[in-house]
Amino acid sequence: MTENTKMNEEQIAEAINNAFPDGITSIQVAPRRVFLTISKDILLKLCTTLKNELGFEHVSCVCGVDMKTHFQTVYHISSYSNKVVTEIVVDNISKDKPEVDSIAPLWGGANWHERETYDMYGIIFIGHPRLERLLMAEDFKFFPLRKDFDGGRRVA
Amino acid sequence: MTEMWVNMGPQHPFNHGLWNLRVKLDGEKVTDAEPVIGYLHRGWEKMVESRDYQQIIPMSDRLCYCSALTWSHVYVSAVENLMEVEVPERAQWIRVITIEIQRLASHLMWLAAVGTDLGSYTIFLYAMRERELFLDLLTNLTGARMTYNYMRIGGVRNDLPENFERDTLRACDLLEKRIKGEYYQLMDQNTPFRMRTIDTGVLSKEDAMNLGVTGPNMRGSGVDFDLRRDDPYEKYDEIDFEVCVEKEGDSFARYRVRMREMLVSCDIIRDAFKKIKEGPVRVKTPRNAPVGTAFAHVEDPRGESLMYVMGDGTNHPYRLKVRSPIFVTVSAAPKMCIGYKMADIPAIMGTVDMCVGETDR
Amino acid sequence: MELHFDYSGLYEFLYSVSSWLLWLVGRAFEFIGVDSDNFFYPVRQFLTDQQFVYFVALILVALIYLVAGLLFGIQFIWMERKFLGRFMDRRGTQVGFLGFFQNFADAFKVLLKAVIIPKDSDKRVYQFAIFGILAVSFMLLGLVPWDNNFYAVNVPLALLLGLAVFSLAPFTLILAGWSSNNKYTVIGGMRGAAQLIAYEIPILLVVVSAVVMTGTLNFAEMVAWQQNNVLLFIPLFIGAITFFIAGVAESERIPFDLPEAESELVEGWQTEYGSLGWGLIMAADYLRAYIVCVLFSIIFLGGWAGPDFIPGSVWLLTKAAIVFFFMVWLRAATVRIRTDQLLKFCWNRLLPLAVINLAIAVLIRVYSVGWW
Amino acid sequence: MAEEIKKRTTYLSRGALKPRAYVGDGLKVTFRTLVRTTIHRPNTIQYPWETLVKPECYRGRPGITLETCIACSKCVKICPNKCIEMVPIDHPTLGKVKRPQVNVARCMMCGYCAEVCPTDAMIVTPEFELAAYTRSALMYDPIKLQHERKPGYIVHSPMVTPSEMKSGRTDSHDKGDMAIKDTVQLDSRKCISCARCSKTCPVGAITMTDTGELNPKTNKPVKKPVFDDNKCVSCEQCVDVCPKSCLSMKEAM
Repeated sequence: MTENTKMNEEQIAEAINNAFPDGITSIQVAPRRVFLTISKDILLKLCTTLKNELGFEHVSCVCGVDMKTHFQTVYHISSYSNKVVTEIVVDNISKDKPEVDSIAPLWGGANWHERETYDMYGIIFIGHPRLERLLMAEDFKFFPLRKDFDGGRRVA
Repeated sequence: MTEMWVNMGPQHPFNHGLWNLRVKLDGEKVTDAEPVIGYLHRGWEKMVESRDYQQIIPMSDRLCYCSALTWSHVYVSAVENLMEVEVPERAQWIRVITIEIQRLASHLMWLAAVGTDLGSYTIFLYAMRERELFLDLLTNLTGARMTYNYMRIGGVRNDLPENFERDTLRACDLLEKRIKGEYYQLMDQNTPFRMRTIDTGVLSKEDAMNLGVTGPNMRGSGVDFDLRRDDPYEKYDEIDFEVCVEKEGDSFARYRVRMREMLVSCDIIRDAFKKIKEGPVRVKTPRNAPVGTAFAHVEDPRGESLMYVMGDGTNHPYRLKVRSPIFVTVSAAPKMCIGYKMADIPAIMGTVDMCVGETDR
Repeated sequence: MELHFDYSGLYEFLYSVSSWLLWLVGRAFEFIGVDSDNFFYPVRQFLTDQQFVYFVALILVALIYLVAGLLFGIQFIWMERKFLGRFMDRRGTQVGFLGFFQNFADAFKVLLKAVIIPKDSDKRVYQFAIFGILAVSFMLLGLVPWDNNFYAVNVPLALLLGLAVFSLAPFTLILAGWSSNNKYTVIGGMRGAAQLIAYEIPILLVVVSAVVMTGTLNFAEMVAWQQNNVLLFIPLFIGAITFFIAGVAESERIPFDLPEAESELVEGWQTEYGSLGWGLIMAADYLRAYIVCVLFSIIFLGGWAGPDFIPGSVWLLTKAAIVFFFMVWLRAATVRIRTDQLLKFCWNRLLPLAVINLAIAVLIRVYSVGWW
Repeated sequence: MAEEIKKRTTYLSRGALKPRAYVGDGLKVTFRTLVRTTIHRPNTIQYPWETLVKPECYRGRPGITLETCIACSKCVKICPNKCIEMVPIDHPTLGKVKRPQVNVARCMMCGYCAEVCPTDAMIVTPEFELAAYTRSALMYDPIKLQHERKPGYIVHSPMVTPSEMKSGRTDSHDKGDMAIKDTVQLDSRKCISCARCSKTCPVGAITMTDTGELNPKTNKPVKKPVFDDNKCVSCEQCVDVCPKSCLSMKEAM
């Protein structure tokens, strides 16, 4: 981690802002929270700066959302030193080619979360060390958490 | 000797619940480990999307059988953040007290499991005997022994029964006497227990943070971080308590962290009872949640549990993601188990306090 | 060398019983009208022959020892379950008087279970292993006398023969583990054998020190020596503790329980044994614990020596029960240790203690330092 | 305060933990328990003969009192596992009426049906020994569901409205209180005064009153429903049955 000065959420928000002037669509700040909505392509660069410069050591959660027209992936990354949690929403991932950069190489904690998101939604994480199904059976052909998957009947 | 893949299979006496640790053995030493989960997958997140907000509360109790209250609390506070509901004072204090009682019951269940894994059945029965005290307290309060359905969006279901405070303080005093007396002598002072747990399953501080291991397992490796103190929710910012941290990161450190955490929980309960005031315990909340997203994360007895809820204006949640602490700790299990003997795995995975219900959801 | 068998009181009694039995058989033949004088003369001659009656008496003794052995095994199981219950703040078994008949119920249940033999395990060795374990335990039981004149056989080198038989156990463990054709049981069998062999050496050394003190290898003379001089427990205290700990390891009980540890190896080498096989193995386990307790009380606590208002054998049994109480107590209080720690504990801790104890015994014997 | 706590718990940290005897302390603890449990009784409860003392609010299967039930089917809507169903029975005094039938096999004993029941007819009984030989035996029909009432069985979850809470109100409203009751709103333009809502209302809180105008085609007086908020139990049956869906619930905030 860089200098161990404690940065509160405003400083972190500005640091992110001037580091990535274009890719960020919206940014809000709340006590100990930073909410970001970004586009797909700057995700990996943003995560590396978060990890190296801003001292975010822990990925709390990676989850996918099926917005019927497109996919979304939501990252909660928290920092122990600054005691801040950033929520990054990667919006409009196209439905026919759902691909996002994987942040598993940066944080080991995201490994299984991304595998589960792939298992449930079919979002492919590029660069993930071992992207396979985690909870469902290996030969399960559907992605259960998608909105079009009707849970009420028996599937092969 | 050729490498031998041994399945410490889904149905194996050492693991609590259905998960499989495939272990590659070179003689006695573990050279590779690969956890396989999914045997208990109930499709919780898909079921949730067809129920309304109040009907999910009893379902969130059933995520992990030994810490039902903390799970329904994280769900309820996530929905409260979504609806911007302001919970009355007394309800927040009652939540702090019941969560700490639930933490004690969960840690005692863990202590019983560690005992049986390593072969001492007496500690199982002692821990279960103490746990009964706290289950009786919660039965008087909520009406059920383990699946409480006590938390409501905007407060709690009912107020404390009479002399609940007296019983709780008595139970805490007895538990503290027992921890410092019987358990301390039976487990800490027992050399075979120390031989089995010291320097087994060492998890360094960087690994703990990077791999996403949280809670007592992380504090056992020296990371001084506790959501109750560093990101306070409910009334934890008005309570001054000590976060127990151990530096060594082996199974004994994790064991020590949880034993001291039980003592600290007793102090928190005593402190909370001093500061609780009269007042309403539940506020009326709207039936439909606004469009938008919110999340809440709390200090579960096993780590950081987080719920991310997305509302779409109806009374059904559009998406409800559950982050279970043990789901991530199991992904870090190979890092803890490689290099140790096969007979160490129960000691390592025992002190990690597995709960497969919340892992597979 | 002229083999001199002096038969104890048990034999006179059984000799008369078997001769009465054979007389009964003869009466039965006469009753069905067989003229015993001419046609059946050789049969009658055979029935009343000295050697044959003695042979039937020997079988009756073996029968008595079998029943007594299993009864002691069951009594010790009952003691363990009751004491463990009370150590753990719960009730032990509750079937029958003070829970004693629970074990008979378990025995019958075990008899009723289906015998399942693993598919491609080699059948004969699989079954032989059970009888191997049982034979080892019962052979030793036969050697140990219960009273001055109540014993099956009173061989001068009884202790030596006993320990030789005792060291057969690891062999049967490996057989059981190997023949069950299961990955876990092979590991369990190896570990069990390693543990038993390792823990026999401290036992041998301690027994040697006892023999140095008392000068005999025969149980009766050892007890007689202790009656005249002092219980061996006092001078050879270190030896007694070593013998006790090694005995706990020999009978695979909790602190040294790893070969059949359920948490790692799923019952170790016993995994594939089904109904009666498993029942007999469990009875053999408790029988081995009983033998260790009896040996301990004979060598160190002066077996059947005790004030006369209680018969000698009852003294022996109470002392064995007290020693077993300590075993159960140890089981309630501690945790299982790993195989390599277990072997390291044996070589680094128990062996030096046994050698020190031997040195003490030699010192006392040679310079008669003691007060007797 | 923190130092004082730190002093109390650090003595347990690993450094101060040199074990004195190998297993000595464990033996001491277990022997003390042995003595204590032989003198006093051990901790076990002999279940069929002695049972745990259960508090009155213990949540077992739901129970009902047929007389006070008004068949408003609020419990049917709230049940997460959809175990409850309205079933017609012929009651000696009330004649043919609909009463809830609970499928106890699916019931997860969450107590919601007793919590929302406006007249406290549905209660939570501490009965949990529900073993039965057939699955249909677990389908408790209203007669079998009856259970004697005790004060502890009735479930009340008193609430307070957010506005009152901000103004610092301490006591909270009980179940039927007007302050926290959701009332029914009528959108009179869409209402075709078919009077279905007044027929389905279990408590008869809806009365059709003529509003003075005449129906241009049939020149009969037009009647519109009027809601008596005191009687209403906000069970939303009228909202569901209205063909033009012109009824909606206004939540008391």
